[in-house]
Amino acid sequence: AGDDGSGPGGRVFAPPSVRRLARELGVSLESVDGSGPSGRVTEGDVRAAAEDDGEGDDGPTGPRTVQTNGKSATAKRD
Amino acid sequence: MVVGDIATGTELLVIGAGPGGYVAAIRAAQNGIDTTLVEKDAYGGTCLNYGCIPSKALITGANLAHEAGNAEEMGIHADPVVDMSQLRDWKNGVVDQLTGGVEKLCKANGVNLIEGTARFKDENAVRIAHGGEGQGSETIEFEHCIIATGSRVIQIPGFDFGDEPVWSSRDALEADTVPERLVVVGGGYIGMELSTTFAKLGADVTVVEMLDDILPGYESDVARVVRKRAEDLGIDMHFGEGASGWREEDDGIMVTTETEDGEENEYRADKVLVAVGRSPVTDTMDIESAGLDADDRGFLSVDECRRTDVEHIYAVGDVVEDTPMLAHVASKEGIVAAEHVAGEPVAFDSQAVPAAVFTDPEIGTVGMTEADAEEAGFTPVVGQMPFRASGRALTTNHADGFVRVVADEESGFVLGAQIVGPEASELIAELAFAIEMGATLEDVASTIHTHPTLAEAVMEAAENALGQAIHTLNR
Amino acid sequence: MVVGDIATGTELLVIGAGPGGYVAAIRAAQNGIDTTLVEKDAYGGTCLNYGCIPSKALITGANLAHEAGNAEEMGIHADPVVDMSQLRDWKNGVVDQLTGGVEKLCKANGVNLIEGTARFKDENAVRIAHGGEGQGSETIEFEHCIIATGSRVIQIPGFDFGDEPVWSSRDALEADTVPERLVVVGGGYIGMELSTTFAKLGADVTVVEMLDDILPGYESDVARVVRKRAEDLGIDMHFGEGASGWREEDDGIMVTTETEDGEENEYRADKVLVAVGRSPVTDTMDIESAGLDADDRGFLSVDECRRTDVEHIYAVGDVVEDTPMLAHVASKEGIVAAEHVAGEPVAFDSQAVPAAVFTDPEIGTVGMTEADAEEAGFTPVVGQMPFRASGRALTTNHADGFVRVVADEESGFVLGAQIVGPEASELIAELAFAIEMGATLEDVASTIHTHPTLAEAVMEAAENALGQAIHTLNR
Ligand SMILES: Cc1cc2nc3c(=O)[nH]c(=O)nc-3n(C[C@H](O)[C@H](O)[C@H](O)COP(=O)(O)OP(=O)(O)OC[C@H]3O[C@@H](n4cnc5c(N)ncnc54)[C@H](O)[C@@H]3O)c2cc1C
Ligand SMILES: Cc1cc2nc3c(=O)[nH]c(=O)nc-3n(C[C@H](O)[C@H](O)[C@H](O)COP(=O)(O)OP(=O)(O)OC[C@H]3O[C@@H](n4cnc5c(N)ncnc54)[C@H](O)[C@@H]3O)c2cc1C
Repeated sequence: AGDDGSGPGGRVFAPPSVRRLARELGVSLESVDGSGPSGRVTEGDVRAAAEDDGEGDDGPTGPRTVQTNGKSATAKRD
Repeated sequence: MVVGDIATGTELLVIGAGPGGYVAAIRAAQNGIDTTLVEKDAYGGTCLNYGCIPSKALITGANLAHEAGNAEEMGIHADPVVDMSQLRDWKNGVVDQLTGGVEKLCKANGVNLIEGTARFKDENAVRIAHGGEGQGSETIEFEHCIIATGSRVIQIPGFDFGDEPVWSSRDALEADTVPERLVVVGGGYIGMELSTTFAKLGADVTVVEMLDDILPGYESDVARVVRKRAEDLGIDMHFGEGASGWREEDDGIMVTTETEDGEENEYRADKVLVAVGRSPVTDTMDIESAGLDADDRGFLSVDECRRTDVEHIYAVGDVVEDTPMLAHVASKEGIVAAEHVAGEPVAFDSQAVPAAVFTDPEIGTVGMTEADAEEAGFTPVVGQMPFRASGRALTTNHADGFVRVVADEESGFVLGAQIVGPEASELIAELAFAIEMGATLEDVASTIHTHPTLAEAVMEAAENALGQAIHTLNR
Repeated sequence: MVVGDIATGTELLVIGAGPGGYVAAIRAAQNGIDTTLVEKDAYGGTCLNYGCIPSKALITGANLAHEAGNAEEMGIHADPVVDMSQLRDWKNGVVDQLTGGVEKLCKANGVNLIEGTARFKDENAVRIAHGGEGQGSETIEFEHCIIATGSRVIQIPGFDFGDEPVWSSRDALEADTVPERLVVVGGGYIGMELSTTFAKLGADVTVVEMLDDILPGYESDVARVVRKRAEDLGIDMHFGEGASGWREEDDGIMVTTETEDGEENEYRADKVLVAVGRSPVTDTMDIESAGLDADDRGFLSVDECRRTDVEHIYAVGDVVEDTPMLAHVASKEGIVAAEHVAGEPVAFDSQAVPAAVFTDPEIGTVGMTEADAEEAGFTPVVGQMPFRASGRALTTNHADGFVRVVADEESGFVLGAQIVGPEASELIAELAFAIEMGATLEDVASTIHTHPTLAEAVMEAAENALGQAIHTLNR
């Protein structure tokens, strides 16, 4: 395991809430240096990485439905 | 939302109301999605009606009767008589309460419920045939769909579930008498749970398993604890034999088996329970019309959000390739799919999936074994705590088994755990949570655990991995 | 290390081999400290000999007999007879196994064991009087000392434990017959555990409590679940009454009580159990000679490493001011003190101490209640899951009670939990761990929990706090 909290196979050690936050902010966990014990990635680490990225809040990546006359389309949330 | 006059429309259609489907439907509705749930049989699916719930209810009854009848050592003298049809009625009452609850919860969350069998018309519509004669059918158009049609029991040549002496797990759970002699084909978790249950209820049980141990997939020292106890309960286990057929006899039936080198054996019985596995239900609803294709075993492949190859159609639960066929996996996948439909940044990213076997004693496992960890490139360190050194285990008179924790030596991160022993199904929760949290051995070891509890054994196993257990010797 | 020829020396002297002392001694020895443990009575202290362990063993027996005798609903017909002296013998066997284990573990870790009663000579030496006649005494000099002398039961005016009908908890645990009528003075956790046990074993139990509810210190909705069940078991509870005395009658005894406004009541009984609390044992070993001073109730004050005012003398367990008098607290304090002696950077920094009550149903609590959280300045959010909505609880036929999780609304950090219901003592472990980890509601809620388990209710309570429970309605 490296200092960045990733183990063999690139496994990253971070709590579920942090993993979700990373997805929400568009941060790749593998690229974050974890500051927690043994390199565990914390909420603060992810927020800092998001700011460093400059891109900040990328928004969620899931689809959202937009209705058009009973037909549907899938759009990215903005 | 009515589309034209022949079809109704829904934002999300969920097919199948098992723990995958009903949980998905409720979560979607909670997220403001107009959701329709279609079920052809019973709310709660296999799990509530023919699986997890009825089996655990019977296990409770069998355990209580058996324990009370075998506690002379503790000064308890009883000779319990079990009225199997009453036990079944009680079990059915539990099932009814829960399935009724599921229906109510769906409605309270605003899910539209439809009874019937769904088949795809195309990739945006299903045709639903209502049950019962002359009930007709209707078309529903959807923007998104979640397939949660679950699984069915596998039949093997020579054993037709239509024949009265041949039981599926569902038949076993419906029994209103205890067969005198029961042959169980298959020593997997369902076979072993039911073997134990019927042995405790008084049946003479014989297990026939093709492989060379019960509970394939579990480590041998874990399986051994259960096998030893099964032996003590008088369960007769035969390995390396496949069941080949059965015939009527004057007195009951005769089940025949065959070894790899063609040797035949025969076992007298009154019933034969075939529990060799389950296969996904994806072949009865024209998935091709929706542009979908199952693998050769019938499973659907999905991405981390549980989307199939057709982006707006998701699949969750027993129909999904690669994840274990377990109720809590189905529910988690249902939640992920539903939230993804609602635009949430979700993924099925669980680090480890816990699993339990409700044998005697129970098994609870999560994440990696020592061998898994090695294979994945970690240098594993392992800690163990036998329940016979646990004060709480001794006071409950159930002290077989152990807690084992597997961690990465360098970082201390917990990677997995294997528990066999009292309440293993509950104890695994803390370690599953530890793995999700990215916790270390030290985190587990330095958390105060209530005395006297079985959970202390979790802490002691972590201490043991650190070379500093108090209640067991450190190696 | 021999100092002169009259005294032996030791790096660390631990006084008292309860869960505070023996754990401290083992951990110190593991850290390479030359450690001597002195005990005047029995290895394992109150906990293993007269407390946690024997009480839980009897509870197991009482539960099994009671459940088996009351399961007609499940089709189980039994009329268990309990041979109380056999049950006691089994319980004693469990105790012996564990106390023998403690002795072996101490030796295996290299702890020097001495039997005798220690008194301070000065701040670097004790005199140890060996038990038994003519066994003499010895002086031991130490560099560090850990006081772990525990507690004794409190006596109240009018009730002398020397009198045969007056029971301490220890006498109750030694009983070899079940009294027909038992009056229990004190509705705290020890009183309620023993009331429940004896009621299930067939006694007519009356509880007399000075305050206005059982289980003072617990929230009223938690206590209510236990009180209702106690009522169902036929336990007669009287609040606002203090026991004032007892007298012999033709047939047994008569216990008298008094209310605040002087009203008197009388209860017929065969035994009266007085369980009104315990006080620290610090008055029998000349602590003044070591320069120590206890508070007016006998407790010693300590710093975060468990050092007393005399820097090289530590105190752990029931003698310590301000921490709850519980075995697992004693053990944790013992570990902290031992590691501090060994120069480790430790502190008693636990965020929350779990506690369990082994009534019917059990209670498990940890950290803050909603009111505590408010008082501490948080804006608490609370989530609850009733066990009657839990599939696992229904299948065990124990569905009273609930799981409640308290968290900080803004950050989501879990602050506390209250569980009353089946296996509450075990279920609290995951939430205690969550608090220690600084986990959020989302962390708990999004961890997969095995189905069907009671632990799912923990997850659902967290989901409920987030407004998105599946199996209970969200408020
Ligand atoms: C005896 C036994 C014991 C078990 N014990 C456990 C256990 O302890 N723990 C555990 O985790 N798992 C256990 N399982 C497995 C568990 O039951 C399954 O993993 C779980 O039910 C899968 O959920 P699901 O939602 O994917 O499918 P299912 O529960 O199978 O539900 C699918 C639903 O879809 C409906 N359906 C199918 N096709 C259509 C259609 N075309 N139109 C409309 N409706 C349709 C079905 O009627 C069914 O109700 C057990 C299984 C068995 C058999
Ligand atoms: C009926 C009952 C049930 C309980 N149930 C629980 C429970 O379920 N969970 C829980 O956490 N707690 C429970 N407790 C409380 C628990 O027993 C105590 O908190 C715990 O034992 C405290 O540990 P200790 O090491 O501080 O002291 P003790 O266990 O009291 O040990 C102190 C030891 O010091 C010895 N000693 C005293 N003075 C000297 C001396 N001068 N020289 C040499 N030796 C000396 C004593 O003989 C004794 O062995 C229960 C208590 C009772 C009475």
